[in-house]
Amino acid sequence: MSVLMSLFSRKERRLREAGWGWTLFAGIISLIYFFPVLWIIMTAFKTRADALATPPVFFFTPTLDNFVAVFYRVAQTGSGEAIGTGMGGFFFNSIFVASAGVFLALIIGTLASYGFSRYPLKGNDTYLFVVLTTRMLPPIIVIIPIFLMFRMAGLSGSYIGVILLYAAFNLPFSIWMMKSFFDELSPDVEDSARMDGSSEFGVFFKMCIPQLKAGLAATAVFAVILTWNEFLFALLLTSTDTRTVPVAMARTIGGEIGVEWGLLAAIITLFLIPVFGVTYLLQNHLLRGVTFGTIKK
Amino acid sequence: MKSKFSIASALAATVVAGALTVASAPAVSKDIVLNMAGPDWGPTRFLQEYFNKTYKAKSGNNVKLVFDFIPWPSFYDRVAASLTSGEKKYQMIISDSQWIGTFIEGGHFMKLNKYIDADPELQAIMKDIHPAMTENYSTYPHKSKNYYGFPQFPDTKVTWFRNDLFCHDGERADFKAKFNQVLPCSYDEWKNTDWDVWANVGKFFRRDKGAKLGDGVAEHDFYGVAYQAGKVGDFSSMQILAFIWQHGGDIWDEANAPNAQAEGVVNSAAAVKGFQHYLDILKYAPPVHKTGQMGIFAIQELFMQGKVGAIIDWAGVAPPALDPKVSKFADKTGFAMTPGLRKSDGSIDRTDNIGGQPFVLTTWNSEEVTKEALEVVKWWMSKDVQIEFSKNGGEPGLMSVMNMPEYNDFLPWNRAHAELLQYQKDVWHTPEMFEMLTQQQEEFDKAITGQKTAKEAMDAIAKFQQELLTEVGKIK
Amino acid sequence: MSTIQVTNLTKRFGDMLAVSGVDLDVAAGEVLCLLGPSGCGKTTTLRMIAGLETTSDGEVRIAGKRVNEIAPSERDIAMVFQFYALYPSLTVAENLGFPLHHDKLPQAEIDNLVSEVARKLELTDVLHRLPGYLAEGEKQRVAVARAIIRDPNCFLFDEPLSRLDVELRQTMRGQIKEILDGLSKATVIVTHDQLEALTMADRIAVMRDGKIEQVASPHDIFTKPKNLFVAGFIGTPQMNLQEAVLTGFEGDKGTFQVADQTVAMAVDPAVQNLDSGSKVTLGIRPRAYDIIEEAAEDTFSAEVDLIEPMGAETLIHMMESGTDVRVVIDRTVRLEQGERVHMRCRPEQAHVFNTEGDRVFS
Amino acid sequence: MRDFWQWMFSPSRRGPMLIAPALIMLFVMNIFPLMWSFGLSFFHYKASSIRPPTFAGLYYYEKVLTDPVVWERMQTTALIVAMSVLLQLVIGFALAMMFEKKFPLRREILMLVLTPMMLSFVAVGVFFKLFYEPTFGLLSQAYSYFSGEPLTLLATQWGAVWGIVIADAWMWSPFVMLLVLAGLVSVPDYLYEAAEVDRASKWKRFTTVTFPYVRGLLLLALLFRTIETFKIFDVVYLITNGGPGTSTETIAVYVYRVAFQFFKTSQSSALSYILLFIVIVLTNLYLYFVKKRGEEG
Amino acid sequence: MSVLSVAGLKKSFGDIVALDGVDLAVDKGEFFALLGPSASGKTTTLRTICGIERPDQGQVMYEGQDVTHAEVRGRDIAMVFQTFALYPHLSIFDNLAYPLRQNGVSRDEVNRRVGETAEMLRLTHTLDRKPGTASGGEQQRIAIGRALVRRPGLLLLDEPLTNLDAKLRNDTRAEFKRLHRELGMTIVFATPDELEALSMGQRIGLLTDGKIVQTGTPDELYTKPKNAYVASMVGSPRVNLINATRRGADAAPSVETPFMSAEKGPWADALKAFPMGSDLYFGFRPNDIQPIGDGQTPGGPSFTARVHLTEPLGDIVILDLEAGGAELKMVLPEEQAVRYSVGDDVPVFVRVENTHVFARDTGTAIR
Repeated sequence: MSVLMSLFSRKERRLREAGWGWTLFAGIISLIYFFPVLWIIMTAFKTRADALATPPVFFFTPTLDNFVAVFYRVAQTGSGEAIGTGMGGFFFNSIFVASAGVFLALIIGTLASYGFSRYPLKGNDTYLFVVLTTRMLPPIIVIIPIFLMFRMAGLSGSYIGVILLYAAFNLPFSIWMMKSFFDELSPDVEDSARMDGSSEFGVFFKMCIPQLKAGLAATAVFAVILTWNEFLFALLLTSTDTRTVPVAMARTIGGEIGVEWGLLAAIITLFLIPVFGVTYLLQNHLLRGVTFGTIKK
Repeated sequence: MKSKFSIASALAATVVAGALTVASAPAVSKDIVLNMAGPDWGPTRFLQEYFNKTYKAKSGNNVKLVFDFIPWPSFYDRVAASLTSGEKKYQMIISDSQWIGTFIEGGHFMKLNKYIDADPELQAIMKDIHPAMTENYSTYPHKSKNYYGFPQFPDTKVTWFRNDLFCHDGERADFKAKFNQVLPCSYDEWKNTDWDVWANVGKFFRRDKGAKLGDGVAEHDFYGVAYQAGKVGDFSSMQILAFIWQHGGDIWDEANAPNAQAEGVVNSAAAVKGFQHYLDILKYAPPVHKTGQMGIFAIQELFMQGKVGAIIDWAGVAPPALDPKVSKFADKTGFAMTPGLRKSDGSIDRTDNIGGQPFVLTTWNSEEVTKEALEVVKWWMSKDVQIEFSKNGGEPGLMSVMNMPEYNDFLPWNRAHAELLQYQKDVWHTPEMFEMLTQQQEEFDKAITGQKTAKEAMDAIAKFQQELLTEVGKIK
Repeated sequence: MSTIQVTNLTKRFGDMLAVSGVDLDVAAGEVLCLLGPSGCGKTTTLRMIAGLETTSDGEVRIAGKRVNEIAPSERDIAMVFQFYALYPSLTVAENLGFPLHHDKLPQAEIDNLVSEVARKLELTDVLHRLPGYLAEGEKQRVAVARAIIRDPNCFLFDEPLSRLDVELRQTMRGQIKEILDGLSKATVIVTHDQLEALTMADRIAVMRDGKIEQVASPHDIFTKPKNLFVAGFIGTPQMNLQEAVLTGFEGDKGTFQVADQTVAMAVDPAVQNLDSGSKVTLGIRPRAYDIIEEAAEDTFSAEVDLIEPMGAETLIHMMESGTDVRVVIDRTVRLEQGERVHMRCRPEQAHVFNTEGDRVFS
Repeated sequence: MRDFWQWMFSPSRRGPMLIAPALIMLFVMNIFPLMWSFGLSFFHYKASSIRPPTFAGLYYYEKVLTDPVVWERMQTTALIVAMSVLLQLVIGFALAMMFEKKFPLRREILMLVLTPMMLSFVAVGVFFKLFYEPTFGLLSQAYSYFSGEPLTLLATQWGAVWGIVIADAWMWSPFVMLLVLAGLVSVPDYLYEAAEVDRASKWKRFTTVTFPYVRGLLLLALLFRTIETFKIFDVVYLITNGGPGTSTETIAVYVYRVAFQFFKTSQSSALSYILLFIVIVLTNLYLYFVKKRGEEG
Repeated sequence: MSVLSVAGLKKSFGDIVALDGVDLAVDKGEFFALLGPSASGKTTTLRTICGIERPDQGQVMYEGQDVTHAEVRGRDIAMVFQTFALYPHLSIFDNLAYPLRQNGVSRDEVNRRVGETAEMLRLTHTLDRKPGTASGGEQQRIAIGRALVRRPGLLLLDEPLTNLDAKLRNDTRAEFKRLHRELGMTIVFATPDELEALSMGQRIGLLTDGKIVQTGTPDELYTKPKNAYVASMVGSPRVNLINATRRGADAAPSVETPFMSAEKGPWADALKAFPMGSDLYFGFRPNDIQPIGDGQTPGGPSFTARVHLTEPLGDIVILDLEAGGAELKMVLPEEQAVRYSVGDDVPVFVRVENTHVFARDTGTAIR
């Protein structure tokens, strides 16, 4: 009752505070915006006939066949046995490669941003610019040289290669973002710890890192979002064993049959879950993250 | 460039050196791994699965065939990157027929003549392979006697049609009344179908939603015919070239380089006429053709969802049409030969562009690996394996299999496919083919989407090819 | 008439009662300070007057008109915010002219008013600057100038000096007071700093826990605190509040047992109505004690514990039976730590509070 | 050994030591390959050919800069970038205004809007192409429901451009929204209150209070998205493949063709470097505004 | 014997000169105040003493050793930052225990000493919480506790009271004094507030523009300021400084302002050396100016001033007066001040024995 009342009562004169009325409004707008995703998720539960039905169907009998098909297919030899599609392994690869790449970028990036923030060098701006430029590169420029380098180093097709590449890919972003977080930290705390007898390692790991948990989380979310769906490097630098989901996903868009709508939608849906979850959990840090520290309290 | 290269090598040297010592140490047991790049689809999965099940190397070596299954849409990118960067990862590669020239000239694909010459078994196989396949999948330069590949999955376009409509007595009578032609139903009726009939079919089956269709009414707007008209890959070219060839036009003849010309040949009046013919019939196709996105899967989808009566599409993507899970008309689908141009003598010219993929061996393999790879080739090209392959949705490359009486029963399109093989030609195999194909696809697309006339498009193609081929010295 | 009347003003945030039944009446030309510790509801009260917060109960009248349902922009008020609320993208001149745009004045007139108010607050030199480049004191003056540039019904100040340093605060106190004296508007100032309230207000309303404890002139608040809270809250150093027992009353003097000592003190006659033996709290300001040479029946003795020189005066902390007694003496009087001194409270400067904490007075 | 560590991490060396790992990684993974391909742009070289490279000087730069096809692709790219980024800014701003308010379930509803950003290009490309498809597509079905005619959106240049722009803007407006939202929430309440007390109109409140706080971030969004959209590839490739004809072929798609289909390695390198130059100019602009924003705050 | 001595410290940050030759000597057990306006170099001085900053020039001697370039962690010095610099991610207990654990103190000993310190600073009930939840006063006590827990030889406090509200500040001053008395520790603290310096510091070093202007006891600084600047920095309300000229006979110099004339001050002898007509400041504290009661003889130079503002502060009142175009302040007890209201003309006199004279060009006190 009180919910209903507040819906219609004169709104509180607090800025930026709105009631359930606004929830309704924003909910409708957001659902419209979300609709394509909703459609994809619905498609994951549809048979092919429902997926392509004209006029489109919104109410249908959901099927889990597509989700089964993500992981199993019927053998080609006609023996009728079910064969694993390896998709489970691709999911593992995606998670492993993305988290390891992001983790590595965060470690190296955090150290570097600490350096940039606390021990400014001459020409700091130049270094930071170079760092940023590498982020802005059209990736196509470096594909062939990287491919060659990896072959020479024996890294192509291995996990290490892709992880290193994703780490480098996320590094500029991590440095810029973490630097802005470091800039907001009071150096007094670090000096205090030094006076209390901390070593430099102690200062960094026991003082800075715990305080920057939120910042690290925000950076991680962004890096994960950017890495999670990476396609080109993953295609060229992985082999059957180390292939990631975005690449494997492509097999549903043209083999014997055009697009395996239900299957593709099922993979997209499953693949969305981890990154959606991470984003939801760390949502509060995201806003801070996108500002690149340009907003000071 | 050279120096940078070596710096990088030096940098990587320690790592690589470690890896190499392990890898190149003389193996006690002969484990031989054949890495094979292949698109991720049925015909390749069959190869892998059947190999795992049945293959035993005669040499006693422990031979493993390890497929790198790459999704079709990215297959070319991955293979091209691997080859041009010198990754040297694959011992065998499934190559699209047109790629051959590029990678042979790049030194990636291995010439097999000396092995064939030395091996009567291989000679027998080569003899048994359908000549359209040796010509289009194996030889380079075109029409030479240098052999490189073997058919993995030979493919042709066939006509897919709806039994319930084309063999419907009422519809047949109506068609007869309207056009004084036979609405094709039986194999032979289709065999006698030319583009005029095909166009009339398009006209005839254009039904609005709610109109009568067969035994019922059309639930949606319905169209009579469709064939490829897509900018992606080689889609429109595969159909348009058939028209051009049938009308007596031609593509630039690589076999006659440097004496052949593009201008005047490619945009000959016959070629323009052929293209125009294609465009005239295209207007009966579903509206997606206006976007230039009517690719092989678009027409397959339209057919399986019951939006179109008959299509011309690859046999390779036909199996789903028989699967009731994905096709609404799995039990009502028939296959037949493609229409062609009726010549003055009453016969029908069905010249068409071949599809499918050969597989090749790569140049960096050791003699031992090559030997084992050729053993695998022999196994694959053996009659038993080819029969088993055809029974499970594949197409054999061997005439001996195709000539078996039961072959026609393996799959409903087999008869048409085998009979159509004799008409197949292919586009150029030269390394410039990608540029030529891309530009040709763009120009075709402009005409298909109404930005240009057929003549303007053909002229632009000819001009571009003339310049390009002159620049690389293939035209004098 | 630009007055502010507030009756039974109440604000609930969920279950919390932030302001409860506040009544205020600010006359035209009067400056009222809302004074209290943080969280006492003074800012909420001010915001309700401004209309920035809805009222849960009660009424706000500005210039005689009920404004509860009226938006802040239509209440015709001017307000100085705690953080100044200068528009960061506008120059000082534009900031000052901002409130005038509503009246659609010609630009020339706006310019005139701006330069006039800028002169008044010594901002002429910084008119072209952006607020980001101003010193804290300048920002504060811009905020004040922006409020007084137009002719509103009333002025509201939210902690106007809290962000200035000691020195500036002293200067600005006087300056604001002078400016306000020249305008005959009802003004409400919220502050937690008693010095600000004492110097600037015509009347002070001391608030605690959403309620008004006392409303009176600065003088009365200081000399006649209504209860222990007001007594303890007002005055620096803090008033000495000593537990005592009333043992008798003679003439105008009451006798009290304080710690171990018995002291006779002149107190309000109403004290004699208390029962002998009542527990009371004696409230004596640090400056109300005189140090004297010899003990007498009206003196209290204690040991000097700590000496805090304050320049002209010295603050002495005495220790007696565990209570800290603060005495302010002239710097010329020299005492040593550990010395035992006697002190006498000046007449009428001793306040007696009963067990409820209310001052006993007639 | 201890001495060595002390020498390594002496105060004056701490900064460089912290930054070094990041710079090394960026050098190996980004800058070195970059220089490599930069070198290639001065040689006649085809990746598919075994012929050794020969020196070409500025031949390919001249060739690229005088190639009308390149300019045509540039124009197409500029058109798509301009439309898409503008649309992203408008939608992002509107969404941010909606989420600026606090309302029940805000966290959850916000996730709906953020999801498009987490999808892979394959998902967005393939499904938007389906939405536009004349027979099965939701959009054209909705259109034909009202007009009776099927919608062949991708049949014309403008239609195809819109098709790409809508998909891209849909995917990336949430990013702009996050940036703008970060700006909006940083506007202190008291400024809105002051403006209200000062009797400012809604428009005036927006221009003097809201906009100045968002302006900087909006510029960041504009530049960041411009740089990213400039590289637009996957969505174009999947939705229109550059068609009809060549009317939506962006420069990134063109570079891909030159490098990967025509194997004109030197030419694609030269073209890439011209792109990089443009990106660097944009990056500099971006940094300039970041800096300026920092000074303002 | 000085436990800490600092000589000729110089430090610049880019173009900004933070320290321009600071000299200091602090005795063992002393409570030393570093008084100065903001940006005068107080904080930099403290940071240089504890080693966070390296000086460009100069020397820091601590317990007889040159520690100018020693590492921070080796010095037996603790500092309480203005921001308190509490470890936000550690509980209050862990905050207090941190310095002990870093120095390898046993677990039992840590518990004991933290308990003791918490007890002393009334923090026992807060130990499980995070510093962020503590009130301003508690945070400050945590910061001090963390510094004290390891019993450093020298404790530096950087504006320890600035972040407290007015009321708490008054109470805390006395607490600090008691703490210092109990622990007998050497403490150097920086403050911009002269009241804090006067009330807490046993000695005060007045710092301005990176230099020490005067060092002395609170009494010395108040009664014998070296120059006009010191006089105006110490004492509240601020000293009245009136433009004046040297007049009178050579042997009996007088100081003349447009509205009064003074002679026989403590400066009389020294003033003889100044030529007639020299420009001077005549300085006297607001407490040293008094209304002339009915029938009272003025105890010094007298004049009539007009009240133009009264600032009641409870039991005392500051009266802003105006005389001969000069503005001055007078402090009166409330009961006396009520007699005057704005606009009144009041006859007043100045206690000449407490007056100061400064040369106007150099500001130096003439005494």
